[in-house]
Amino acid sequence: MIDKFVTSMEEAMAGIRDGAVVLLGGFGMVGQPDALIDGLIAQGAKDLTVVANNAGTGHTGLARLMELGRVRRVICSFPRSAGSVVFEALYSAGQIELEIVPQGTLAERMRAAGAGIPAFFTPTGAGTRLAEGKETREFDGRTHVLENALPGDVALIEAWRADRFGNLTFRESARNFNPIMAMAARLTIVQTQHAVFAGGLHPEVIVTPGIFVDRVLHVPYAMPVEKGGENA
Amino acid sequence: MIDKFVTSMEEAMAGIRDGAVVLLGGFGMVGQPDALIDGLIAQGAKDLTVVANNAGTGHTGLARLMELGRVRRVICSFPRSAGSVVFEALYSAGQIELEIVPQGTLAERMRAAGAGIPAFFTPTGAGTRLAEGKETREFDGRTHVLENALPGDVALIEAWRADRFGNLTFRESARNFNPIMAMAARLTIVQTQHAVFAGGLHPEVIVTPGIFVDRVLHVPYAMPVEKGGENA
Amino acid sequence: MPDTAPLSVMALNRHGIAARIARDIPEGWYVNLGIGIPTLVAEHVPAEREVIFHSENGVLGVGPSPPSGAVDPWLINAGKQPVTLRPGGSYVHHADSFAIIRGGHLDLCVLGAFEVAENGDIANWATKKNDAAAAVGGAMDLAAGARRLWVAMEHTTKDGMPRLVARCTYPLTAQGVVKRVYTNLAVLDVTPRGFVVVEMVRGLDFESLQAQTDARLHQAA
Amino acid sequence: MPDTAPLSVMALNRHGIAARIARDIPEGWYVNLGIGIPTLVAEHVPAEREVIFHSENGVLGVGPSPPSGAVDPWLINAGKQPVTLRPGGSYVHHADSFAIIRGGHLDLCVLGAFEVAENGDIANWATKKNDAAAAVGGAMDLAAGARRLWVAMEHTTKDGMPRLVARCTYPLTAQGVVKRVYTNLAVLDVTPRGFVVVEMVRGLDFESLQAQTDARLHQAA
Repeated sequence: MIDKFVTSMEEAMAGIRDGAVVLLGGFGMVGQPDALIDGLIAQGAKDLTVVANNAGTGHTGLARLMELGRVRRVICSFPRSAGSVVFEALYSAGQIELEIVPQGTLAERMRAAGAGIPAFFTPTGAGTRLAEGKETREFDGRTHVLENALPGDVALIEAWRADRFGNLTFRESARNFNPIMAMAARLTIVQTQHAVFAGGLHPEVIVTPGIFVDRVLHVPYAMPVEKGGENA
Repeated sequence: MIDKFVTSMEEAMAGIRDGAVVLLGGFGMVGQPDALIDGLIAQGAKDLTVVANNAGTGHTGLARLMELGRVRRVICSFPRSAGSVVFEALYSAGQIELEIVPQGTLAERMRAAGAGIPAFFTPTGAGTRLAEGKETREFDGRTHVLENALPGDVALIEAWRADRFGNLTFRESARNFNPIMAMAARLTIVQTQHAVFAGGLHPEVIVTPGIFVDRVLHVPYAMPVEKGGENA
Repeated sequence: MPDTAPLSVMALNRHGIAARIARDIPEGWYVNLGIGIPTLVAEHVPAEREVIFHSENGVLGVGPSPPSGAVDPWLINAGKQPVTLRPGGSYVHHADSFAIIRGGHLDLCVLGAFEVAENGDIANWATKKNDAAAAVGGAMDLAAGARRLWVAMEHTTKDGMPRLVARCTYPLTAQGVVKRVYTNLAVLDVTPRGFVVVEMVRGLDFESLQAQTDARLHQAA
Repeated sequence: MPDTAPLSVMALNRHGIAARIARDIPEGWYVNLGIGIPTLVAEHVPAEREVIFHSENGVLGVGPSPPSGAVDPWLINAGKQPVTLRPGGSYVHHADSFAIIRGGHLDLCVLGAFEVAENGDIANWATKKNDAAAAVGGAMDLAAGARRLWVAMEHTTKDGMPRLVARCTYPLTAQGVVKRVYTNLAVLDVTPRGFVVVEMVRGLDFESLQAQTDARLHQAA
């Protein structure tokens, strides 16, 4: 019987290696896999490249992972925000690398990785600092930038409901980066609020089919607002 | 009040011009907008480029449109099948142009058009006849082919449920090309089996948001199997 | 009549700019509003005029902020503020959300800016020329992708420096994309000839507006 | 023992080939089955072994054909045949369905073929060299995209011409992608040295197999 549920955080984190490219779902606090990020902190992998929309806030979660010196490089669209104190300090000290990617390009690069598209042209960023050094080409008289797929070794994502096949739904705006990160990583690990029986998700409403999911950990009733406060 | 429902086929077909690129949804009979294709036949636009998975079967629908000499060019993945007699005759007589595109490339080219991506690299077709004359590039030691977006002037698609905002759901495998064609066309016209009140579709289960839809015609209870018989 | 004392200039405040923009948004448009003044625009669209607001984080049909007791923690906008969903709203993932943006499906995006140039260039993300860690978010996608880009901003900086310029000096967000600028002093179209003044606030004359503008202004034909 | 009469060759029929393939598919794999012999493979996977079948038209979790009275007209597979959906199944649109294929998410695709070459090339879509209207469907995407490509086919044509060849003569579907071939006579791996015989049907010897094969065969080390 296929059963992607794991019963411990250790099992969920097994095999994440030093140097891994880790995709972290969520936008702000919403849809962010907080328990799994804490699990990654405990697991110990280092020299990580983290792909996320933000560069962490406060001193928990991704910020804590960075504070522990475990993150070599951040790829994100929104590094600097009110609470990004850890990132700011590391970045000023030259202790962390940063790649800023426009948010839509970030999303599309991961979707491309999941879809077997190694590169694509986009109008976003053409003629700006973020396109410097990149190949460009005109289409219909407009400059476009060639962007590469961004695959992950691991994705940590949050779902609302999951079944043993790894089928997922998301709640409202907690969908955000989670489905595309699930596609883009070789190993996709999910924390879900609700675990449902096989067949408990209607086939038409499944957003992420289990083919994109490797492990599911049931972490009920995490409220995104509880950790609120920043407006990154 | 936003209301994308139209009440007549004439209204649904208004403004489709000679020379238009028309995307036709469906895979086999399933999810095929038969009523709208009949409406297009009645409407009279000619010199059309039709994008569909097949090149029509029997003497109805797309095959009828071709038989009337209204289709200049077909872009599809599966032109030759048991019932494709009209296409076969026109093609042998040199009276219709054909562009064969691998099915996944066909889908991705339309998705790209809808997503503002003018071109992308794909491994599909590399080293085959369908890549002849196309730009190629190596990624990770593997040859990839550059493919262009395929936008439509018009998309004719079939949905299961629709509301006045143009939000759509599809039934089972009738989803197929319909959502991506809706994204890829400047004018997207929908026939829906069911019309529901505003807010009658749960926000989490809407597959095609109304932003991709221009007009909706309520055509209840068309059964895909009734027209069955071919196995194209 | 013979009174020659200058009328006082009725400069708009932030809500005034937002309300002015709202007047120009017809029913049925799909609109993305940036952070700052643009966010206020939604409040000024009359409830009976259906405009569908999009947020980069995958929300179509964004409604007003909820009352404080009724916040849904899973429903935020791109500015991370709690919002509501209107009937007919829906959710998409980030790749689809930016397909909406990049694919030209938004009728309008309204952004704030540091500078807009007469060639339609916009600079709105990096405040310092060599801030390598500036946060771009979805600004470049929105600027490049929306069918129409309007900018809402103060006509000058707090120090009185012009923000409508011949050429942008801050790092660009996108090239040649701005169609219209709404400031506290005027509404200006970006045309092949440069900025054309569509209207000015009461009490302001063209010369005074030009004096607060780096780029050369043109009067509507 | 001293009986030297040759054993008769126990060539497999279509279901025999399908059953042989089914033996090699472990629980939990995501598998796409092409038209012809590959379609039969699903029937030979024991019901208690969960294998998830994908169909190009956006179905994950394809189940067996429905009884004739219970056909759901909206649920077909890529061969346009009515199918059912297993618990845990789901639907995606065509772009997502081919993202699954091209993105390397399928553990296995089994296709039929006209020819397979010792370098892993496959020809399975155009029967004539200059048939400009041949129907490719999803074959090229599947061949290029699946993590493993296995081919199921008769070892020779009806006229006895070899189909395992040094170089394909029919138009290619994809280059260098076939990992394994299951025929009515043998199972062969495609390796850097060429075809390696993994097993043969009872009564067949290596020389006889080689005689029916254009490419040079290798014995497993």
